[in-house]
Amino acid sequence: MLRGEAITRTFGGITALDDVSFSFAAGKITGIIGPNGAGKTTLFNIITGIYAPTEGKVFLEGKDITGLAPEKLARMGMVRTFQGIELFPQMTVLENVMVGRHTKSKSGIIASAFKLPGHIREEKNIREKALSWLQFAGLGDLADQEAGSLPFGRGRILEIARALALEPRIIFMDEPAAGLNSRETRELAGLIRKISELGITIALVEHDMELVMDICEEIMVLNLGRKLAWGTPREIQENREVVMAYLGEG
Amino acid sequence: MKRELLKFLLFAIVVSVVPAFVSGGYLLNVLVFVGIFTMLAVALNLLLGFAGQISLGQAAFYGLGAYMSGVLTASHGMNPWVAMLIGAGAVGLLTFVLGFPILRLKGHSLAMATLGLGIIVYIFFNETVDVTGGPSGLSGIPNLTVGSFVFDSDLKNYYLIWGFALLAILLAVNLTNSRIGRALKAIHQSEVAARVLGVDVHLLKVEIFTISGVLSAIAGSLYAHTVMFISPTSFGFNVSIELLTMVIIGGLGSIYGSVLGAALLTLLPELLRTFQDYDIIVYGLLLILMTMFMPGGLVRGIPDAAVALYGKLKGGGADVER
Amino acid sequence: MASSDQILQYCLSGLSTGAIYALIGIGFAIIYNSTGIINFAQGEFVMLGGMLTVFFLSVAVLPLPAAVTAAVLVATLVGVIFERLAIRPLKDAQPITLIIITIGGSILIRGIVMLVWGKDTHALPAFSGNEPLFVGGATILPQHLWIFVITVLIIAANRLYFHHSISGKAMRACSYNARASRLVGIDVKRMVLFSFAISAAMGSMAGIIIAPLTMTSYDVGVMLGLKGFCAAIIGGMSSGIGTVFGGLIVGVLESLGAGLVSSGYKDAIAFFILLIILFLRPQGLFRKGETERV
Amino acid sequence: MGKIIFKTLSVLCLMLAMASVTVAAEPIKVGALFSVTGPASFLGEPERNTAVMVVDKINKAGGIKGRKVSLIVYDTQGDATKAVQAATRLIKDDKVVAIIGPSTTGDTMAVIPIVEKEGIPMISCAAGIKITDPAKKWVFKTAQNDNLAVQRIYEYLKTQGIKRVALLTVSDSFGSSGREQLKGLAKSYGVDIAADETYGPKDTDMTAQLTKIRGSEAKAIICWGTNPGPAIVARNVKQLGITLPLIMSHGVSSKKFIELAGDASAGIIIPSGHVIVADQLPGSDPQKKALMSYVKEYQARYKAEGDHFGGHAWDAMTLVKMALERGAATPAAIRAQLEKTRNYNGIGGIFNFSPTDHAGLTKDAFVMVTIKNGDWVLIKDKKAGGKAGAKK
Repeated sequence: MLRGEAITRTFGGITALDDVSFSFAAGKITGIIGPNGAGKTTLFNIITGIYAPTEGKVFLEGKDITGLAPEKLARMGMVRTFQGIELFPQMTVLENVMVGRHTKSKSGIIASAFKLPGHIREEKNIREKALSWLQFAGLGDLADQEAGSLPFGRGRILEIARALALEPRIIFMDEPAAGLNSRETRELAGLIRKISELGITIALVEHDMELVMDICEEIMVLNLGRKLAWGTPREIQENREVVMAYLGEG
Repeated sequence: MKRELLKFLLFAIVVSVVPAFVSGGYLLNVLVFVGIFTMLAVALNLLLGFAGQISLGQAAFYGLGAYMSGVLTASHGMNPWVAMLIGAGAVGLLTFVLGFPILRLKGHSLAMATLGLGIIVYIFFNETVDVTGGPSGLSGIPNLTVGSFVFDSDLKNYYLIWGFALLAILLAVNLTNSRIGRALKAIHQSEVAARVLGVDVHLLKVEIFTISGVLSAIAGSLYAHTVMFISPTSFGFNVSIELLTMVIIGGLGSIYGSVLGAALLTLLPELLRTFQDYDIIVYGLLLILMTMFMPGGLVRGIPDAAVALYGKLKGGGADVER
Repeated sequence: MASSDQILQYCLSGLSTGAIYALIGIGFAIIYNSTGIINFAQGEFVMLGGMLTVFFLSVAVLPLPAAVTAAVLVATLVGVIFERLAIRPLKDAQPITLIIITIGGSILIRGIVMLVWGKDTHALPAFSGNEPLFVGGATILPQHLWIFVITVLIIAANRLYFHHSISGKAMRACSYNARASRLVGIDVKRMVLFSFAISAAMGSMAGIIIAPLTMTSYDVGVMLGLKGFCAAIIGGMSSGIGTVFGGLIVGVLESLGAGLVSSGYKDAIAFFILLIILFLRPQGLFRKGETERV
Repeated sequence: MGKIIFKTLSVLCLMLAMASVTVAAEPIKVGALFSVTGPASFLGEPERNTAVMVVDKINKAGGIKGRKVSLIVYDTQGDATKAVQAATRLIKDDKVVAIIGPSTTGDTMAVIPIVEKEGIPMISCAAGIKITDPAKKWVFKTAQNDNLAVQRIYEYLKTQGIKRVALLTVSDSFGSSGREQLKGLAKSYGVDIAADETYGPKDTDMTAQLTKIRGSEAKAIICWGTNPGPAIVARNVKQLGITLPLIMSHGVSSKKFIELAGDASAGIIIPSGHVIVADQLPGSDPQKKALMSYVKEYQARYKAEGDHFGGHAWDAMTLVKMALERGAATPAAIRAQLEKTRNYNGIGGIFNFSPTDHAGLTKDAFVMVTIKNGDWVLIKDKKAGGKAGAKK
């Protein structure tokens, strides 16, 4: 599904990622873990087009997507969420999700300004679809609230719902459980499974080991910019190097 | 959606009955200009209030529209409507082409680039004396006509210009409540999230810059045919700042706020009759105080203030009772 | 065709106006680097310098050095007051808001000066006479020497301050990372205030040393401010040598443009260059580009 | 939005209603449009001051035929848009019988369609030749046409035997109008323009243009602008050691220019209205009386020098006053009376209006003056002009 080949990225003189290769299987939940500074977020940023890699290539279903801008990737069915959540705070919850339908609609400025018939139909469709995704994520009753007023945990879910509205083939989540309490984390786990059941490939960076071990089918471990290990949760838990890396950090 | 339409219809009705109460005086003339500035402020608001992109060179597009119309009709005898179309088209093309490099810039660089563009265009108005008449202006611009009907009085021009202004408002309102409008607001609030969701941020910025330019150019054409004379000073840097003030005072992102801002600033000499020589200071103060204390503009600021005041009064009353 | 004497004269004229643009540009850069604000009122400090000196010379009848000192002090005070009243209350405002506030401030300062001292243009006597000096086949005035010397001095003092004094270093730290600076105990607010004070002082000094050549009136600040801004942008908003070169480049190109191409389009040339630089090298001529995309 | 309009409206209606009640002994309303602020305030401010001064004097003397004159002044800020609004207001709301001003050619051209349509006489204080050429029914002007000043300069150059000149004009409406006339009339006076340079109104250094001029074949420099540009030009000329005669326009005919240019002003020659050399005129000069009283009154009231530009407003207001005194009361009658004005000895010159000439002046409105010992000195006559060429 998504493949990375020998990805290297340097900032100034510092090598944040060094020759990392990987392959995320379609329909699976893959976790990326590693101590702080391992290069997880950098890797995410490279895959999702925020940075270009210094060296290496990224392929989405065999297509070279290296260095493509995020908006192009979105059209190819790739979407992500952010560690510090990036909502549109002055728009309603529903409107936030409606923006997620951007790639699935096409009325231009002229059609929108003159309210051409096709546009009206499309708007209706956008609204309905957005609402159904909100309900899917369990936020249906908050549709008309301003997004900026949501509690942090709800905001997190909203960001995921917004990403889902794109009907992506693969979704990247950057530390989705950060800042959530244990009840919210459980709900999140449920939601992620539900998403996976739709056949959407999921990749997530996460520090919450319990969550990762619980929901992920495959795990990649990064340390100091290099790939340390790859395997099922069980394999990773038994990997001595991984344990060493974490202990060394702690 | 329905509410928006109702609001618009109500506003349109108010606009169309106003002349009945004004009866041909100076105020009607001022209201004609309020219409022109409304178009300009709405145009800037689409760019600044929704997409969050500043432009300190709006007067250039306004002026280009006016000069295209003026030169083509006064010097080349072209039909005014055709000239208006050509003007709008030319400005559209210019803003579209220039938009690509300009809107790659952000913040202060963007402000400076648009400002520089405005100054360059202004210098061209002044220097191409053979075409534009230079600093002493271009006269002999005809009124607009439809068949044998000539828009030659304030009343006729009022309906003509407000017709255009209402159309501009309607289109802007439609736009802001659409897929495009949401994407614009998204750009403003989190550009990176908008991009990740597939919004082609750069292209959209360029498109809205173009729309803003075309709208301004049409306002310029209308100005030229109403006043029948144009000179560069009407399209200088200070006009761009005036437009900025209108949008800020009315409220960033509020279309009707822009109408209010345009009306207030055009009527300002009226409202501040005693301030004659002081109006430059009043401008400066308004800009500072509004951005500091009413960042949402009057349209949002006044209700907020009213609510706060009401709360205080209520709170105060409760205190007395206790 | 232009002779070499003519070219020399164009360059000399350009360098002297360019030095002023550089001074104003550095004022922009200092504030920008410590606060991220583009202070559109910077040109008004330049105007204040000239107008206040005229005031202290003619109304208060001070001798020139005292008048200059007083003018710089008052202009600096205005800068400080402006920061206190209009900038500090807005924490974490958007760049657009700050741009608008400083535009408002510039209009306000200009308006007040117009009301207090009228719309007349005023001349300031040259610091040391008006007898032209010959440089090859070209001429300059003693005042030009003053401009060069004072510009160099100010820039040197600036460098000394930013690199060798505690508060200067603290200000630089703020420009790199305000939050981190706050964590190590730097009073960021005070540094912002400092930056306004310093750039107001520099701007007013620029206004004073050119006033004998260019005269001064309530509205001289607008164009000078914009040109100084060009200088800073070309110099990549550096508060050092980059902006100095930026200023000199704008000055010389303008002068050459007026002499060799067309005097009417002189300003258009300056802004055209600015646009080209913004399009091709938005980070300025003297700064390495960043590769990040978002 | 609607509310505000209605409020303004109701206030306005009330005012109108009150106004119509007090019809009796109503003052004569004269409107004035001056660019009191903005880039052309150097014109508008002295003009407004002068007009106010003249009206006060009229009223102190008991008004015209027992009716006071009320002057309503609006600031156009040198912006055509504001000029149009202000003119509409004067005509439609204030119902003035005549308008004096605007100050600039641009403002005047913007306002002309309105006064022509509404039929209100207007006496512009701007110099642009196209204001009255061709003559428009309702539009007059008191500022001397730029071409008259240019003719004076070219005649003067002829007496000096100079045939090649360099132009350095400011790129605003004053400078571009002068430039147009200088270029247009050059051929008929056999003058060759060797260099044609411009500078911006806010420019601070003109050495580049002057260096270019120095490299040209020009034998004299004609600089057309208003303060402070020409003062900088004068200083730059001195800095560059250029010895060519420097001729400027009436745009600098005030003491202020000498103050700004300092030593560099010595020997500069300009065509000027008579006002700056009023005291040097022979007693027989028909204009002397008006000139002296203008200068004295202005000095007494505003503690400043009454200049050339204020003079335009003096003439405009006085012309309106004379028309009123001759019994005109309606706009149409005032217009008719204005057109009949003969031999009015004003500040700007001796006015003779006719149906085809609404500018009314000849080139005698200008005299050539030069700067000596920090003051303006009359260059005696065309024939004697030679001895005044201080910088030959």
